[in-house]
Amino acid sequence: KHDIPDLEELEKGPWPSFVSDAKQGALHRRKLADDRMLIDRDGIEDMLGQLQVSFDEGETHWKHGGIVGVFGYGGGVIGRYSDLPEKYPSIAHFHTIRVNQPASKFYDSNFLRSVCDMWEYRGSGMMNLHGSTGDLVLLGTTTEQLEPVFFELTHEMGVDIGGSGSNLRTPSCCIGKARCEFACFDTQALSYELTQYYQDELHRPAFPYKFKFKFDGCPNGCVASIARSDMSFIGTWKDDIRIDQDAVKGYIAGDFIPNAGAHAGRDWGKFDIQKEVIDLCPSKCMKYEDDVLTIDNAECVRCMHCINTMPRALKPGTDTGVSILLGAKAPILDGAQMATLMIPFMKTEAPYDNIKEFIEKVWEFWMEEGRNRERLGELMQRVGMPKFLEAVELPAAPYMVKAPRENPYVLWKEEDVPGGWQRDIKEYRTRHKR
Amino acid sequence: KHDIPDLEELEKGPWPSFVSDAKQGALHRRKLADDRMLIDRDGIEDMLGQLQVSFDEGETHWKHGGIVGVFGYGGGVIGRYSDLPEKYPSIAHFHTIRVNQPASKFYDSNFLRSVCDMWEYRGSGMMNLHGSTGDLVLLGTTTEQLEPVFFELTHEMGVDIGGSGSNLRTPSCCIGKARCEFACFDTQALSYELTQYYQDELHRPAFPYKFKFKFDGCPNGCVASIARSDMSFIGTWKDDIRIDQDAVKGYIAGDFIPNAGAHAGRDWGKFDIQKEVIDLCPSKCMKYEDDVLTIDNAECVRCMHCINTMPRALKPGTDTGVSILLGAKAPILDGAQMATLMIPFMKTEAPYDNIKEFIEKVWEFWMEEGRNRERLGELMQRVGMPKFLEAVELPAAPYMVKAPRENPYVLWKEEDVPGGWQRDIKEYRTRHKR
Amino acid sequence: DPQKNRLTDLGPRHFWQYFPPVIQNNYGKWAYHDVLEPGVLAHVSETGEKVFTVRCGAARFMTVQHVREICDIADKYCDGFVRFTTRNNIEFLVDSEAKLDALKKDLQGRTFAGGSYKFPIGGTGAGLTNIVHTQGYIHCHTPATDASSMVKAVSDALFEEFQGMNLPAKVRISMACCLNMCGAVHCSDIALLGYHRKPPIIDHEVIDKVCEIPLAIAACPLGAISPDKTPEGGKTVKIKQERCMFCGNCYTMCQALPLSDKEGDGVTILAGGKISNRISMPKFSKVVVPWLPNNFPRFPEVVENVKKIFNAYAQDANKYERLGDWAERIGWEKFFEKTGLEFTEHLIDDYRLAYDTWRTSTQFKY
Amino acid sequence: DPQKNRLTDLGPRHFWQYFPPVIQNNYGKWAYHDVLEPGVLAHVSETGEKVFTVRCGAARFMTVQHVREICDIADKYCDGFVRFTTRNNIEFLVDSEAKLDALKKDLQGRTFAGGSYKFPIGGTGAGLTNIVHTQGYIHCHTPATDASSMVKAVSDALFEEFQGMNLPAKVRISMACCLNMCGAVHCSDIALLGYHRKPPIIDHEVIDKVCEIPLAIAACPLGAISPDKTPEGGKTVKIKQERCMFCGNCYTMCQALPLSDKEGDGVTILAGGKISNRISMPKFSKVVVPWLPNNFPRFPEVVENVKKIFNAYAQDANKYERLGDWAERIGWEKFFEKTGLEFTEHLIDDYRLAYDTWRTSTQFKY
Ligand code: SRM
Ligand code: SRM
Ligand code: SRM
Ligand code: SRM
Ligand code: SF4
Ligand code: SF4
Ligand code: SF4
Ligand code: SF4
Ligand code: SF4
Ligand code: SF4
Ligand code: SF4
Ligand code: SF4
Repeated sequence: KHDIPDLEELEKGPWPSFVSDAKQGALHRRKLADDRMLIDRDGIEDMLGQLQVSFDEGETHWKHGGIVGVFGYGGGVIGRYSDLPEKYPSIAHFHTIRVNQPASKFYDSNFLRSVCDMWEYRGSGMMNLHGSTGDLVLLGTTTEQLEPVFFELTHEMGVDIGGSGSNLRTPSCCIGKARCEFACFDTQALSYELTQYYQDELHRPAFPYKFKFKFDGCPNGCVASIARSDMSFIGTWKDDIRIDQDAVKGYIAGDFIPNAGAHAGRDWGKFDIQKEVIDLCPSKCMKYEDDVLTIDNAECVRCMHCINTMPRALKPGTDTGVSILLGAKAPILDGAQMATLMIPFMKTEAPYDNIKEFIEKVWEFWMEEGRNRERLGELMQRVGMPKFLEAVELPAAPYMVKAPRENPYVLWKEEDVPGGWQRDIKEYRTRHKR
Repeated sequence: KHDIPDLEELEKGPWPSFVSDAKQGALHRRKLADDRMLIDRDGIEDMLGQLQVSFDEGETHWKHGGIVGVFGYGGGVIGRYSDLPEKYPSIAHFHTIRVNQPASKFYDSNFLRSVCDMWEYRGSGMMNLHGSTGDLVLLGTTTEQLEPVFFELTHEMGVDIGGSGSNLRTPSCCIGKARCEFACFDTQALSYELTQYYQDELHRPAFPYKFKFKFDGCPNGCVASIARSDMSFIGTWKDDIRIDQDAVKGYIAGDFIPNAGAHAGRDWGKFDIQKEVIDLCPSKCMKYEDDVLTIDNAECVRCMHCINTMPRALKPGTDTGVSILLGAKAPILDGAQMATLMIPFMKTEAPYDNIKEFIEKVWEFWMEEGRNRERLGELMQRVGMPKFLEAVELPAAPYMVKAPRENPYVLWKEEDVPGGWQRDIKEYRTRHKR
Repeated sequence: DPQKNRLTDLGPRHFWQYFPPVIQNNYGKWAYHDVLEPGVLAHVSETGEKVFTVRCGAARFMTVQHVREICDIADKYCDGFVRFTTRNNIEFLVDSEAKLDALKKDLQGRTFAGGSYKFPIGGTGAGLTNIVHTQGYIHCHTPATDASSMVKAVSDALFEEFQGMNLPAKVRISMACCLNMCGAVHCSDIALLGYHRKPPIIDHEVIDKVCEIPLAIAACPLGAISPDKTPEGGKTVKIKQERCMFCGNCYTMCQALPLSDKEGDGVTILAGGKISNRISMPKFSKVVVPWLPNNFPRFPEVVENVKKIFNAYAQDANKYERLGDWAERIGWEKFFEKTGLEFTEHLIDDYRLAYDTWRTSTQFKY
Repeated sequence: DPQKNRLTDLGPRHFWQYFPPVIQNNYGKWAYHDVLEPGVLAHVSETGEKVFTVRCGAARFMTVQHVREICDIADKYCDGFVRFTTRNNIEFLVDSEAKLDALKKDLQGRTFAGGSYKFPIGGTGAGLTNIVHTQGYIHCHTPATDASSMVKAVSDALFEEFQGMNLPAKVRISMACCLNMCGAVHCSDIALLGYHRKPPIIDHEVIDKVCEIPLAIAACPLGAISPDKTPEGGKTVKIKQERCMFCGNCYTMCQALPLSDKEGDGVTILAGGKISNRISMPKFSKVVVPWLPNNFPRFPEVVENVKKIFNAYAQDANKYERLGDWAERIGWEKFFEKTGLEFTEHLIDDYRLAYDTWRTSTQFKY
């Protein structure tokens, strides 16, 4: 419909072209019977057209979001309107709906097809698999279609929409035990349980700002929870790394390729356990002597390097659980934060009462003390870690910090100091003449 | 004169007891002829007495300093009055005088004796060798004695008083070339020259706050300039570390003790060049192969470790000069700062015009922009390094930082951006409907 | 009536139903894995069972047509199951090598009309994987650049790296179109970030109607915004432009303060971040290229600079060494030397925690 | 008349006149040195000449009597020359081994009436050297503890270490009696720091007369001070006590705001700092003991805690490893375990750059 030279340029090259896909979608919609669509036929074409104009002008053409949604929910829909509605009428309304993905994003084709059918009928036919938070994102529909889409999602597909706004966001987890030998807890199970248990927090904003949970099965961090969740759950263990000495010898002999063959593209030379594992161990707690690999587990910081490098020989311990870290967020306002280690180890057994109790303590403090649009991490910075620990009833411990404070500006409290703070200048002057 | 049980306790133990010394001084003064002293005989006794009271009460008994000094100077004297003058009348006035020490604190007995004689006559007979900044500190005299002391210092001893207040403080340097093989420049010569050249800045406050120069002959930092000088000069070199391969072999053979025998008290085993030198090199740029030690000097960060460990075999290069670092200070107000590397290398040749030019650029900016009581380092933090660099006309370079910024909050200037910042909302709205 | 029999708070579908049988049977029992070739993983269970995974690149923007094609493939080879990774790749899982070969061949053959692959296999091991990104001009109101197009351009340029495992370690490239950083790209080996460089324009006429002015004022981290009056006496704000750092937070709070501008907007490149705790602790990416123009659709300057970083790293780093660990080992002086990037004052921190980045040592490399 | 013929701006005496001949002759020509035994150095010049240095501990507080004794020794053995180190030790230099032996013997024999050594030899190499310190109750108006007495107590307790070189590397202990930190102790292996814990008392009666109130208000880094009126209507200030961090900066500016208090004042111990650029970059000391009482004159709690740190380090560190490098290698968790010090919330930073100290990783030791 529109002239899109720059976009067509993007059809070239080997990487899957979203433009080609869009064009195939547009073509399909052109051919589609009228009764198979409830919104404009040429939404994709208008989207492409507006995109080309954005390239030409170097500026977006979406208006500042409007507040739309489904009844009784405070999130899950992002309102969006074009600022060139006359030129691109089919995308004048172009709201997105965030569908709560199944944990670690396994699907069957039935489900996906029913989403496709519904979305072809009631939406633009465009989507994101997936959004950055993890939702299955349906891109572009009109305000009238929001309720019907929600109805079909819940009634026919049995799935709810996800988070947006000042509430719990859609939790997300790594593939974990489903297909990974490193997983230290059931990431899917915990993610699912907390998502269900906190449905109210997810849909009905009562928080100062957004709040994100993410679940990584081990310190490799495949769902990047440490960088982008207010509360990051990362699998870990307490006991010793399990060692299969024969397999260690297997690696040394060259029977197994190190790091499961992840470096197969280049000749890095023969595997050298000293150089490739022992010397790279951050706590230098490994030794290979007399054909035996030993680990001083008290010194190990569970970085995963040795395990990643020799997955057939080494495995995390069996006394497993999670570390809980708090406060990651993107740069707005005061700069990005990574999550900070608050609980070194917690058991993960359904129904996870220990975890829920901690979550609620944190929320309670945040809801009480947090300012409008203040993320948990920012609140922690504002009140200071010592005060925060007191509020969530955690004992201070050295693993919470990289190092103790360098400045001596300790904020002693009045009750810490014998005699308190109320002093009498007269009494002081009896001892000290002016 | 006074009962000082706690102080007498401090006469015990092997470490030189200042109490014993004070008592010997007190005894001497008791015996001294009246015409040998112009201030009270029992000043030392009163000082000890007041100190005992301070112990008893857990509080100092010196009043907040008063403004006293010598005519025409804004510093060099710290006023001090007891807050128990009735009880300890001899120390009712107890001002200190900071005498500018000779560079790296070599003396002859003539000079020291004349100081002693003068100070016995006109002062308490107590002093500090030396104060933290480096001055020879004369502890305790009356206001009337200040001018006569100054007269004798200048006329008879040929020495001036040092700094205090918002001015240049007494510069100070390491022993350097006088007795150290590592010195990369003449620390005494530069210290002396700048002290003389900036006498006006030292004596007549025109600065926002104090300013300190210190001179370390090499990165070992024996005068701790990096921690405590607004402008820290540290010797360094540009060319290659000089290697005497025979001496290297001597160390390996055990002919020479590593680190000049600094670890002689304990058996650390045979010297292992790999473990003790090469592996500890922070940039891992050394190799010992085929009986030859090689250094990849382009990678060397001149940390001094290898040179310290094998002083007979390794020496700094011969193209020497100074690195200049700025902004160290104690914690008040916003926390302590170490000095930051600003000039990686500058030649040090008398009359040091290059250095003076840089100093004056820095002072100019500080005097213009610095707030009252704002140290240079604090000013640098407040305006930000990029602005500061512009002001002192230094090009930005990666060696000024440990790493580039993590936040993307670059403060672009209007002239950096094509089209400038003045835009028209009407024009914008022609492209973007509200 | 969509409000009838309203169902709410269902949450997501339960995951178990979407696990193929081989996953259900071996849940929590995996013993080890092998990367058979780029894009192909074999996981072996304690039970002896194996699952083979083929990972395919994808534009996460998809039409229903494309998703249906994915479903077809899943039906044909994978009993109808398919999954998506945390970086928007598609994973097809099969339980035998025979199925694997057929599947691979099929995937390799599928291309879009324009010629690009529909399902390029790769993204595993010590290679480059899918570039995660955000909405850009396709759906958002605050972008300073476009996302999908830049990602396509960079992915094309580094396509071989997606299909290879020739690097010292994983390289994660991420892209976000404004400082809100919806991808949380701040811990990526290479991060591409849309950035404004002009302070907001103030829409004085409507600001008092469409915004809560106190919220807009409070939104500015640098206190650059203050209340003002229009000549007509209406409420508005003024902005100390020289204090603005173009973060856009005021625009998020108030639509009458748009920032975007053709000449002002562009791209910042950050490098050296990581997420994993492997060997070194997670770290933030650092700004290494302060600004590049939005040269649509292929962003040649961005591509060129990414390649410079990428190539210097690939050549110089040690095995297992992530980009940031490499930069720290050689020193940032050498990073700029080896990548050929220019160091400018813009790369020196002057924000809140800036002091901690200053070099308080004489240790440096000429 | 002291004002007559006024001489000003003389600066210090020139250093050259105080160099003994062997130093003048070999200035800049030193080739290498050896630590012959604790406290004794031999420097060898390219010219073949040697200088022997005997380093002696000293209380930097000295009476003229003691200084005269130093002069006597200098005259007897050293042609009248003597020097002082940057850490207040005394150095006697001689140019032959014969003189060296006589000098050493003489020095070792001299004691004060109370029994302590006048000139203990030591302070070199991998040992403990003189504890630099500040005025304390002897001369200053702001101390939160005394300096000379604490230094004497700690030096007595660690005297063997001063006379030995049994440590992995140098250990520098420094002492400052208030946060002004006149010793710049913030980069010491072990730092002892006087610290107040009660907010200032306000001397309402005189404050307006003796202070410039706006300067006092501006002095507070935390903005805890604000203007107020006395019941009589006079100008004064009020202090938000719970915001005060006891830095004393207001007292420096205004004498009507004293902080010192017997129960409030005490000692903080910091550890792990360093100055030299050797191996690792210079670093700040960290607070490891938040507060100990001022138990005059021997500060047993301070001595005990210093010993704990000292001994754990001496036993556990590698050769050449400074205290802070050791703590970082073993991890601060282990530092507290091995020293037996207690970790409390007071040790967690909550000041300006606090975030940079938080542990953003799962790497830790149980
Ligand atoms: C759709 C999505 C981007 C995408 O293309 O995938 C998205 C889109 C928006 N984000 Fe986001 N965020 C999305 C994931 C994220 C993430 C990543 C994550 O959750 O893992 C982050 C970084 C992590 C974090 O939470 O800090 C993120 C950090 C932000 C921020 C900055 C928040 C902060 O505290 O720094 C904003 C600004 C705001 O909240 O006002 C924001 C705001 C927005 C808004 C609502 C724009 C705005 O200014 O109000 C965007 C709507 C775009 C649109 O029209 O669709 N978005 N946003 C992602 C959600 C999809 C999904 O549900 O799966
Ligand atoms: C005498 C001396 C301590 C000593 O016992 O040796 C000393 C004594 C005082 N210092 Fe200092 N400072 C002394 C070296 C230092 C040093 C060390 C140095 O120069 O290497 C520092 C740390 C480095 C620095 O400059 O930051 C130092 C940092 C301070 C500060 C904090 C400055 C800051 O910016 O953080 C103050 C407070 C002030 O300036 O108001 C201060 C203030 C003071 C005052 C004037 C007290 C006051 O609050 O006004 C002290 C007078 C004590 C007295 O009655 O004698 N003194 N002061 C040192 C000077 C002797 C000399 O000239 O040789
Ligand atoms: C499928 C996926 C999880 C999921 O739930 O979807 C996954 C799967 C695996 N990851 Fe991962 N990782 C996945 C995202 C991540 C991420 C997150 C990200 O990039 O956004 C990280 C953190 C990256 C970072 O540090 O910046 C991540 C850091 C790792 C590491 C640590 C690598 C390192 O050198 O630091 C390992 C260990 C290894 O590679 O040996 C690992 C190892 C693995 C293993 C080998 C685990 C296993 O035994 O099965 C899996 C196959 C690896 C492969 O691709 O060669 N996975 N992995 C994700 C695939 C993304 C993709 O499509 O490319
Ligand atoms: C005499 C003195 C300089 C002066 O101008 O007075 C001096 C003299 C020497 N220092 Fe130093 N240093 C002196 C204070 C310092 C300081 C400053 C301080 O402690 O306040 C430092 C920085 C300490 C720090 O990092 O915290 C210092 C860090 C070094 C180092 C680096 C040690 C390290 O392991 O980090 C060396 C190299 C070495 O020891 O091999 C060194 C080496 C030396 C050598 C070997 C240089 C030489 O070739 O002559 C000298 C004899 C060393 C010895 O004592 O065994 N000097 N040296 C100072 C003696 C102080 C004292 O009385 O104890
Ligand atoms: S985070 Fe750990 S458990 Fe989860 S997929 Fe990655 S490697 Fe496996
Ligand atoms: S997990 Fe990491 S820290 Fe622990 S032994 Fe292995 S490599 Fe070392
Ligand atoms: S700083 Fe360097 S040159 Fe100066 S005395 Fe110390 S080791 Fe020698
Ligand atoms: S001076 Fe330091 S960095 Fe340079 S070679 Fe020697 S040990 Fe290595
Ligand atoms: S990064 Fe910014 S522009 Fe991009 S989707 Fe997120 S909020 Fe919108
Ligand atoms: S863009 Fe950011 S810094 Fe600029 S005025 Fe708006 S909120 Fe303030
Ligand atoms: S540290 Fe404080 S109390 Fe001690 S001398 Fe310096 S200013 Fe005075
Ligand atoms: S002691 Fe420091 S923090 Fe407390 S009121 Fe005074 S200046 Fe403020």
